Amino acid sequence: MVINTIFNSFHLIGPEIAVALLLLAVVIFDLAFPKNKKFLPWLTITGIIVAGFLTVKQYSLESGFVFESGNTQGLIVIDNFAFFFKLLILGVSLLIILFSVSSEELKNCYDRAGEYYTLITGMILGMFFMVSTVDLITLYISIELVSFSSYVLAGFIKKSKRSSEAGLKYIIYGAVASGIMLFGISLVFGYTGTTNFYQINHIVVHSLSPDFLLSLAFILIFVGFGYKISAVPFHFWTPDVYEGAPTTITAYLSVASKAAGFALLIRFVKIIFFTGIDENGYWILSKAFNWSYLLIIISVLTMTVGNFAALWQNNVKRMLAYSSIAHAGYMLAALTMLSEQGLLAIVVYFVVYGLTNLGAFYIVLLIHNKTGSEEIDDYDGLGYQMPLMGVAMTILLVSLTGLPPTAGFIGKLYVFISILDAPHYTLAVIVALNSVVSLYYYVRIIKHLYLNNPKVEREFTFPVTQTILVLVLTIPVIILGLYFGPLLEMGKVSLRMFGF
Amino acid sequence: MYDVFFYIFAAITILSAFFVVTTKNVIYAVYSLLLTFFGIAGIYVLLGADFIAIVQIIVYVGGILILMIFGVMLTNKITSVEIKTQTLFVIPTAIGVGIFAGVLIARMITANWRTMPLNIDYSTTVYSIGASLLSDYSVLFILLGILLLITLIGAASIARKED
Amino acid sequence: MSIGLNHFLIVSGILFSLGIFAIVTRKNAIMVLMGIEFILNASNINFIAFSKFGNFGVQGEVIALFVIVLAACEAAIALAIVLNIYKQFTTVNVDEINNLKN
Amino acid sequence: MNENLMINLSVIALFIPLIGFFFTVVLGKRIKSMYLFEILIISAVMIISALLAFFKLAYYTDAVFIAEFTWIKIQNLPVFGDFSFNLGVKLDNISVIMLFVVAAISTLVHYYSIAYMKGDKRYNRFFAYLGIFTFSMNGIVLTHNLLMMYIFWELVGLSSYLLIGFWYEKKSASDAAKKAFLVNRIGDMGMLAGILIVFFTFHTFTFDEIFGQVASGVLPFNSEFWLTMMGILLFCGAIGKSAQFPLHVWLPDAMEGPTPVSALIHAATMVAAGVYLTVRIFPIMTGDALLFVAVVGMLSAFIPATIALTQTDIKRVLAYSTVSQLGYMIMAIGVGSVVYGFFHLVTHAFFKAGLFLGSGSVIHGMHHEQEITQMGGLRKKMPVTYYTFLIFCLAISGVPFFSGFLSKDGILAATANFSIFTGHWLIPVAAFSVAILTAFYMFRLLILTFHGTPRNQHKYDHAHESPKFMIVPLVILALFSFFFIFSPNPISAENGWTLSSWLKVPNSVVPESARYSFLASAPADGSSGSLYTHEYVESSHHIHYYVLFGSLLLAGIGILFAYLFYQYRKLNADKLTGKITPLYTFSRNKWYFDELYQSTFVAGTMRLAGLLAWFDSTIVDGIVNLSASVTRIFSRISGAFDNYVVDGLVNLFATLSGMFGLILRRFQTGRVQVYLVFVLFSLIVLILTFA
Repeated sequence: MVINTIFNSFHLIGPEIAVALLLLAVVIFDLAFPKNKKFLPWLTITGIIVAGFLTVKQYSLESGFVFESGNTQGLIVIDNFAFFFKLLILGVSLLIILFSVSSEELKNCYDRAGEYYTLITGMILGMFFMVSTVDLITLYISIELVSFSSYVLAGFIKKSKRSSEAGLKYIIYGAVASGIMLFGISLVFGYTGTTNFYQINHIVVHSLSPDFLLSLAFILIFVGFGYKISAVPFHFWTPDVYEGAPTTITAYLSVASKAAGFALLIRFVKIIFFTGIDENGYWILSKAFNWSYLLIIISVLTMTVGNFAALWQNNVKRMLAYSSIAHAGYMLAALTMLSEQGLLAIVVYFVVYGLTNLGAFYIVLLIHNKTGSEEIDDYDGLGYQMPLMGVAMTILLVSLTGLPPTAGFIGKLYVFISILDAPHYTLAVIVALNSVVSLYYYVRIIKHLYLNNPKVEREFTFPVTQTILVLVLTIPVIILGLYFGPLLEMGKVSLRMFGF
Repeated sequence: MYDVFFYIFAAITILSAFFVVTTKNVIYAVYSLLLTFFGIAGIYVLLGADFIAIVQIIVYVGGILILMIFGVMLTNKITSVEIKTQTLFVIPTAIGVGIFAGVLIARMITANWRTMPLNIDYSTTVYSIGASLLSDYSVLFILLGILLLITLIGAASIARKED
Repeated sequence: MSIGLNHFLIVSGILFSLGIFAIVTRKNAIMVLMGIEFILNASNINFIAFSKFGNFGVQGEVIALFVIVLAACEAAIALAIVLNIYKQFTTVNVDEINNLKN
Repeated sequence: MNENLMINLSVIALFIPLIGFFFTVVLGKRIKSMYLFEILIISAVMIISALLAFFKLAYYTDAVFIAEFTWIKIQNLPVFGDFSFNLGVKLDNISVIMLFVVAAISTLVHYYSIAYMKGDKRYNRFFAYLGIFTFSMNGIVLTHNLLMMYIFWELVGLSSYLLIGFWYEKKSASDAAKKAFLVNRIGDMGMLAGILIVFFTFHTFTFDEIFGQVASGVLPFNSEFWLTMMGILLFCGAIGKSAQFPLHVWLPDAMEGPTPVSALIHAATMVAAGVYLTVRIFPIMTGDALLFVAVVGMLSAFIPATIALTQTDIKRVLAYSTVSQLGYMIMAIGVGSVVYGFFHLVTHAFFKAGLFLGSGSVIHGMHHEQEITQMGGLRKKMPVTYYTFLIFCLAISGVPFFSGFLSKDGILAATANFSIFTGHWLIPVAAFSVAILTAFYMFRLLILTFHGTPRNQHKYDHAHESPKFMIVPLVILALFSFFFIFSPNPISAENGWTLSSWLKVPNSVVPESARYSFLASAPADGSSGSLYTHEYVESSHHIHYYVLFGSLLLAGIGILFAYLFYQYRKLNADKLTGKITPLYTFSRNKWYFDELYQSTFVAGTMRLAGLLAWFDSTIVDGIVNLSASVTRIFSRISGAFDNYVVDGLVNLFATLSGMFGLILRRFQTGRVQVYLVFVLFSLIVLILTFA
């Protein structure tokens, strides 16, 4: 009986199984053919494509619990919301692996390539569980799975002091944050007697006023989410780790892991506190905890701190780290509305932000390959020495600022629409002012690229593959800025969560 | 009798933990940590969680603690007589943590828990834990296996000597 | 006075706070790790105590088991990283490892 | 082949030239033979469009395939409300024929350019530009809405700018490119205004929806006058792009571009876009608007024809003849004969492209000599070029057995019929006289170039026949200039497949009071019935025979005179010139249009600017000075305010945000435990606030 339900669930976790098998395949391949490490990325890519195929096949499936049985009432679910984030994660992972192939930094660790790809696969697996979990303990384990892999990956370049330091800071910070979260989970467990979101929902729904203990527990749990999506005041690790980690991993953390964190946070808030939905698409949440208030404070803090701290950065990677904090703030501002419109904005924003941020990090990586530096002063005049990259970087930065005709504008437009729809003018003004501040430091890079005279005369040529990869990331940024209908349709479809 | 045991174990746990966080000598701290874990295992036994208590002893005392001792040994020059650690802003943290602990504990003990009269069945929980692991939590059980593999690979990758 | 849930919660609360205290005040990275173990153990006590007092079945113990495994993993990775840090910086004092800042 | 496949193929045909452009332009510098990629792409486009045309015309003659999707759809905008644009393609007979014509000529020109442009230092770039041109032209042809058409319209303008100015080192070329671009802008402004009226009135850009709304009585500003104005404004785009009077001045100058470009853009495709637009918007053109169109067409047919008589640059003659023939097409649409207008577009595309490519062959053979006064006798040196050129001349002059006769004859008949029904007799008179003029100047060109004795022996000696890559396209185009491509009957196309089944007259949807009397009202059930009234059809059959013989006669007279003047020298052209010197110089100087525009618009603008400058320097400055002294005190005060308060505030904000950033930076100490202290602190604050 129980066993049967388990076996019946296996076809529902095809993608997860594929990723797990891929992990084993990478390990075994690495052990069996230690000389052929150059095939590892392609093996991983193949696996990711297979997993992607299996994920796409799931699209038509009814949403539902997986491993529904006895006490636990199902640990993970299949629904469109998870489907969207799984595809996003797979796409980002694919690009990151392509980035890794062209990274000079990682060439120094070539003999450990097997471990590198294993750990990336581990992160994918963890994030898959993160985006589809409806159980507190699965949530904790999946976050830890992602974190453990990323701790090692952040400190992957052992010989580099920066990278090692990043690894240490990341693990101490991450372990504390997840420990605090676990304590929060234990309190929720004690209060409700279950770890399942839906069953917690049954209990929480009936609260008519904020419950002190639950609020305490949820704030403790929120520390874990805040750390994962690098929301202020839990963001402190972000700049240091982003600067120190290999650029590929920085890009990965800033998009995929953040996306998984957001997916988890959204699901957590929506499922646990959901009591109904009004005719305008606004969620009526349980009074047990005032999410709206907390999220507004956090989002305003996040975008402000991210943008203002970025003003002073001279290391482009660190600047992008702060800018990614600011972007998390914008997305939190959309979540603040606690509406379907806000959710749509987040989903759209993630696609846009993912593309743009990955592209920017990739160009930073390529420039680092050539010049060995990430300092903004070393970018002087590069726009003329590498015309295509210069133009691509400019487009990407314009998109990060959120100006038309780039995709970034569409992302921000939807954030604004969701905020104005509420309407919540103060927040809209704050978001707008923050965008203005962000313009300054993005334009600063463009200024260094084009207006400052180069210190050294040099010509850069890039292999065609790298050029194509840059174009693959840049052209959609323009296209999505002009034609975003499908993005929107996809976003709308992706909002459907199991149980709603 | 139960009360007495509880207080004994609680005292062992908290006092040794307190010693851990206050002593300057890392080696002392590690040995004191052993006592803490032992005390926690005792508390588990008092709660009727025999299997977890055993696991606590095996994993923590047998695994983590040994790891930590190795860590201490490998990261300090063995020749130095005392392996000491300095501390940072003790007083402000003590105040902060005091407030935090006060708030936390006050909230916890005044909360409306769904308690029932304690009626601990001291028969073994191994069977039911095993059954639960292989049915309800089977997917997590597998996931933990993968997690262990990743840990192994990751830790070895970072710690192993470069050629 | 008979022993109730609150007694266990007080123990776990104190343990949790001591853990945080250790994390913040100790310079030695390994001591910081010990603090993290305290936090995890505090949670474990909670899980098992709630499970027993609330009569939630065996669930709490299974979770505690998972947490112990995760704690072991965390310790292993953290110690590996600390060893590498020692190789690079010849110190394991967390506050001295601050090249990445501002 | 089914509907979906056809739509997909058309979209592929639209976008692969863009891919070709992209790769050729990016990799062209590195890979020498990158142009082959572009050739491959255009051949694929050619095959696809041929397939499309074949299946559409053979199997789905009466069907119209439309595929659209929503491009931008924003709902619940707090300010704008709902908002949506559709993009789409429309495959009807007109668009597939046009697509085929564009692709066919484009392909031939590509092949031709392989030889013609050989040795150019931007060889690959040239092909890349041809690629983007094909893309934008296909866009115009396939689109089903005005907005997209406008976008591609501008893209065509851009690519034509790039191609005319391809040899931008030559000042004349870059000037011509600029002129073309600017003159086109004037027309496009009108078109944009028309499009804005359309969107404002109908809230859509899609042709069929606009037609449907007009048919159901929705008019701009509720007046027929504005419907007329809307039509005329939209038609302004066509005036610019099709080089119609009075904006025709850019086309002859555009001959500074490479000759294949002239053949592709300035003869066959881009300039035909204006005609295509006029055909598309025909259903909403009121009688007044159509009359405007007809008059513009008449003027553009007549004036350039007279100019072409006296030009001596081989390409300029052809350029003016192009404007004149485009005028014919526009005039045909204006008099209500859409079918013949479009038919002439198709036939003209082939033979005029042939003429240009032939002239290119001559120029190539003569080592870049364009003056016909330096030519002569080339028949023996370049036989293939000569015979194909002869065929094209016969076709454009309207000699039976050639395609030009079929379409021109129809246009002449339509103008004559039009004058019977409306009394505008000047239009057929102009049309018939242009027919003589055309035959005359084309044969003048032919004779001066190929017949007689060489006038420049040195150049003649070095002349040679062009390579195969240039000859083969000529032969193919010559083949397309024969009647049997379009109709089995050499002297009337009426019952041929082109007119009897492929080309259908669209129904006019404007209110009955506002259209030509001979345009019948549409059947109530909305089915496509006959456009014309019974009397009109009757009369057109009747008049056709007269016109047939008339046009034959006129072409004959033109050709005869050309021979008398230039071949047999029975009549002395120079003597005649002496007698009518004023007329000659008038024509020779292109009716002084450029000078006119220079002295009116350009000089007028300058003078206006000068006037404004004077006004500015004396009157305004005076007032300013006066008021300045009055307000000096105020300005002092406000300056102080500005300096200390406003600037201070701005600086304060800048400094503050900088300081704020600095303070935030201070938190990032690099010590992870300090971070954890902050986390703990904020955790306590959060707990105290929320729990």
